[in-house]
Amino acid sequence: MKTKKLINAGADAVDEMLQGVLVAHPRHLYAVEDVPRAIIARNGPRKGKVGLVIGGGSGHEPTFLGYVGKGLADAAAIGNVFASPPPDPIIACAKAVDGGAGVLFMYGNYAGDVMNFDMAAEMLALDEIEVRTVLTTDDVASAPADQREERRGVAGNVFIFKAAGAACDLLYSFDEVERAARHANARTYTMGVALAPCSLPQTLKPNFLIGEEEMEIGMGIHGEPGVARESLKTADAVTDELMDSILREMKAERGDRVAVLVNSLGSTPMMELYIMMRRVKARLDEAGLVIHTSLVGNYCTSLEMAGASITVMHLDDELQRLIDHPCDCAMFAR
Amino acid sequence: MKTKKLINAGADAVDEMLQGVLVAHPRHLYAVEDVPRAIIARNGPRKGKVGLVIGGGSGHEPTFLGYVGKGLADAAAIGNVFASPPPDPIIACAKAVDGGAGVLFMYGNYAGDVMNFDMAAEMLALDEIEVRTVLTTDDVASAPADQREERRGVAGNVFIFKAAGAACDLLYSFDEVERAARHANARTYTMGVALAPCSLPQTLKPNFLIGEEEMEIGMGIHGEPGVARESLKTADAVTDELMDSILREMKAERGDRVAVLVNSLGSTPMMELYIMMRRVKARLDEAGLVIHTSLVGNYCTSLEMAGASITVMHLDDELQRLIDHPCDCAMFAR
Amino acid sequence: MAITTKDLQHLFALIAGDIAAQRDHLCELDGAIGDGDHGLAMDAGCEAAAKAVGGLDPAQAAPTAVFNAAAKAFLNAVGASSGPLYATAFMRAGAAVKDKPELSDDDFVRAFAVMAQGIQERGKAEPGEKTMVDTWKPAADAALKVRASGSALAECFDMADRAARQGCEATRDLLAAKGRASRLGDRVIGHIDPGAASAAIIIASIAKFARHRDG
Amino acid sequence: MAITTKDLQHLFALIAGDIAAQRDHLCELDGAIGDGDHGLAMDAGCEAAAKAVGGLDPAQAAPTAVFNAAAKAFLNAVGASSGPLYATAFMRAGAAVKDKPELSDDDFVRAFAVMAQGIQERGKAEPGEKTMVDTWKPAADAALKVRASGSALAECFDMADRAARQGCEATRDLLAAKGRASRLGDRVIGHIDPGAASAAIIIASIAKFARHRDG
Ligand SMILES: Nc1ncnc2c1ncn2[C@@H]1O[C@H](COP(=O)(O)OP(=O)(O)O)[C@@H](O)[C@H]1O
Ligand SMILES: Nc1ncnc2c1ncn2[C@@H]1O[C@H](COP(=O)(O)OP(=O)(O)O)[C@@H](O)[C@H]1O
Ligand SMILES: [Mg+2]
Ligand SMILES: [Mg+2]
Ligand SMILES: [Mg+2]
Ligand SMILES: [Mg+2]
Repeated sequence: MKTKKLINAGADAVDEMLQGVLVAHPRHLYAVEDVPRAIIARNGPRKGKVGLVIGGGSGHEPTFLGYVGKGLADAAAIGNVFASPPPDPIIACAKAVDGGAGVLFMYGNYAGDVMNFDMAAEMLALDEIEVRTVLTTDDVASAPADQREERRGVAGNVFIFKAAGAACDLLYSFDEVERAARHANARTYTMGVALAPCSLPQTLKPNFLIGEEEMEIGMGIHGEPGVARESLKTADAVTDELMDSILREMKAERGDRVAVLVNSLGSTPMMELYIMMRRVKARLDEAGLVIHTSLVGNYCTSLEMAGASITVMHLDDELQRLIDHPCDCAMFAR
Repeated sequence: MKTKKLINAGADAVDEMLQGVLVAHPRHLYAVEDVPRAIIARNGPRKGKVGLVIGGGSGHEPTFLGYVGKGLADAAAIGNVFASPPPDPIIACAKAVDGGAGVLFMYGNYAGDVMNFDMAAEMLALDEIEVRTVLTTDDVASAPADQREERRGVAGNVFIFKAAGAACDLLYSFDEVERAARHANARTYTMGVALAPCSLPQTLKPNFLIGEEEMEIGMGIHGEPGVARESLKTADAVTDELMDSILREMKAERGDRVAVLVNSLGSTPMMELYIMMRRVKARLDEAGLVIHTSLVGNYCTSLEMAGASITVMHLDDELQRLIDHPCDCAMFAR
Repeated sequence: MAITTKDLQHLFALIAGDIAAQRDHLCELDGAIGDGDHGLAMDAGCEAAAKAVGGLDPAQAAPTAVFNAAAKAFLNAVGASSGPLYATAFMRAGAAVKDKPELSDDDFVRAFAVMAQGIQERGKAEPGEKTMVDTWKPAADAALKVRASGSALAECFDMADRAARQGCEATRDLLAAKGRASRLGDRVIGHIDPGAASAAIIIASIAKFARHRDG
Repeated sequence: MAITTKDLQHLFALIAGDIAAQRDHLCELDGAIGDGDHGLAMDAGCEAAAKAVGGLDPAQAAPTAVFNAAAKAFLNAVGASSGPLYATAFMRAGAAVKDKPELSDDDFVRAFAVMAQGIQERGKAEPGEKTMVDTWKPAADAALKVRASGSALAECFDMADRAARQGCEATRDLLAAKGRASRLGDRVIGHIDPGAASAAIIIASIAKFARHRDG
């Protein structure tokens, strides 16, 4: 049985999507000439500002291209579905946003992305464009706490990119941008649960199998297996399980502020996300933590996968300022 | 086989969702005391302004409660999943937003909603609150053009509410608000296609059956059957079929401007919506029509139904101004 | 033997039980030509009505209060199409038996008939438009007619039940002119209207109630 | 008989065909412990490489140009993990045969060996970490060793093929230390690494190519 999708040829899906994005958001986005996978913010890059290039595989929309815009990322390099972009569009992005103050690469920590972005950085060095890299590693499920740098980057990207983009927009120095970006990443924690798979446009076949009554805790946003397969529980019990892991690591003190993201992996509707949000709030109340801002919806998806993730960013004064900083992206404005 | 959902008891889903909405968006929304299904904008209602009350069944999020806020609707009355709210929360909404200039009810044209909102209006008349009603009827598939007033209201709600809410915010008189709302509705056209059903939280069973290679053209946003069941086609062919119906009715002239919404019914991901958007643009170009603004994403859903709808609002100077008017809602800001 | 508040409490409990048993079946019928929730609406409404009615003190509450409590509870639990239709039905029944401490058989048949009328007026539907009116109207007509000929309550509602079932069954061949199904043209042919089906269940419950009383 | 640009064009076409035939199988392997796209990546990459290489004029393009064209095309078509790994492999091969108008058997074996080395360096992976290195490294070692003992090309790659298949099969019992699978702990035990499997297909294609030339 094939998954039904509103696509043309599966192999054309990513390029046709990008064409649709550009015609829908001409005031926000354009593509580098002859490099259709390099998507640039019309009003973001400018002289003296650190340029922020994000990127990764397609299929996570609105991540990554939805976060390109004034006050957030300056460009996104777009790969095939669930596949890192190759160096060429990354290089084109970096050149388009370079304002002479350095270019920061930020992306989720996956072997493929690291290799491609590193190759791009090596080639940019030949052109004397200084590139630094901050990997996002917010997925609590993907490695123990003492191997934080081994973790995957998932929905926490939204807050981490947002903080770094604000630092760039505020004309922080390259050193300061990098520090703020690492700081944002270090204080961001995500745990997810998947209920049903998605299908790649080229295969139209579910990318993993899961039982009718099962859920997968800690599943990756490309359907990579998680930490445990359990039988499906109530929304409150699932939320507790995710929040337990997050709170255990976060080590916040009563009175601390947080930013919260309850994110759909694709087909889980807002009704379910808000039911989870209600429980997140109860758990945060119990821990004496204050929600400064919250996002609920489709922010970092895996095509039509069913499931949700919870992200908590442990704010301090600086992160709060950066998260509150205005941004104006095609798919995200504050 | 049961659909997996992140819920607690199915019967509690709507109320728990609303609790989650309120804790996520305390700066935007509150519920009338003791009437949890009456959701009010913190900064919307004010003296001398026509109050705009929208509403309908749950399961369409961010419709309706996501469009409550300054510059858009003042309140939403929320029903059970796919069921009109009863008169009580409608009455509570009207009382909360009444600024002495009249209260406008706007909602999709469904028998249940009409009966409940009419009952509410009758009871409000006893309290000398003047209520008028403008039904949305944008679903081209649901009745022939000469029975426009019989049609259902679907995703076009977003633009129609937006225009009416802007008229209220601009302190149009009651007559003028009503006129603008009818005008907005009359120039808005939606056609949708469904690929897979959703399941109500209380039953967890698919609410309709559809073949593995089939699609349903013109399906309603509650899963009501549409105008034709066909075999699934490419995104371009489907988009053409929807756009043909819309363009045929719209009778626009070359150079006219439009607002476009490519909307997911729930689980259809942004990748597919943007692939459709690309074709929408090609068809509008062909017809010489100019996209003034476009929205692509989850705007009026049917839980996790798979499929999409296309809405085109045929702008004139007034509608363009109203659509461009700023708004600040929990789930929608311009 | 007059019908008391206590009897009406039993009646509402009986209806709630019978509807609950058919909840999924009613959802299936609604899934075919509507939005699949009619069983949920009727179940929630009848349960809320039975609960509200059951909470009344029979020593204090007259039949009119029973019907009014049922109306309010049903409406607030449901909304949807069925909410205003049944709430109006119950309110009309309440108005028809105002000031009566208990109901004669005539009173009861009249209350039944005004329920049908209330539904018809609220929904502005005529028989033949594939709605619950196709069940309620012939049932009410039958009850009134049989009662006018002097028959006992059980017989009145036996005939009402029969007419209801026929009316319901006949919706299968009708085009729909009201409600969600009205947009479907001839795709509704072959499907019973869900509201007509739940109405037939309720009327069957009333017939059971009447039989039990007379028997 | 030396290996010409034309021969290499045939080789890349052969590889692309063999990988295409296993596309879905490779996706399935990746679905178990990765993100399910390895077949798509390898198919797209090998097809792009074969097409770019096939477009070269054999009269103008030396073997180094073949490998460089393959590297570029593979990388840009794929990205992912496989893109940089195979692009680096092909670039190293291109560098190793720089200035040669055609390749001797020694040249070819050396090119093969530096491909394996390039993959290892780009991925910073050691054998035993459940990656394609577990296929490439033993295969390259075998080819070099057999060639040093003076055997013909066909025999070198027969042994390389055998070592590749063994290396690939052995990933089944390994924990993963690199790539997506490295986060899964012992849930990867029992599953072959998809990159190791595609590497074994490519090396089998090369063995076929060598057999065909010598035979
Ligand atoms: N105008 C009307 N008059 C009488 N009955 C109606 C009318 N509109 C709908 N109905 C009845 O309501 C039933 C559907 O009820 P329900 O499923 O509870 O509400 P909804 O349509 O809001 O989901 C229909 O089957 C029909 O019998
Ligand atoms: N650091 C690495 N060194 C060598 N091989 C690697 C490394 N990381 C991943 N691989 C190989 O890449 C394969 C996955 O490739 P592919 O599915 O195309 O990319 P992605 O993981 O980006 O989806 C793995 O099976 C493994 O063999
Ligand atoms: Mg991948
Ligand atoms: Mg309904
Ligand atoms: Mg219904
Ligand atoms: Mg992969």
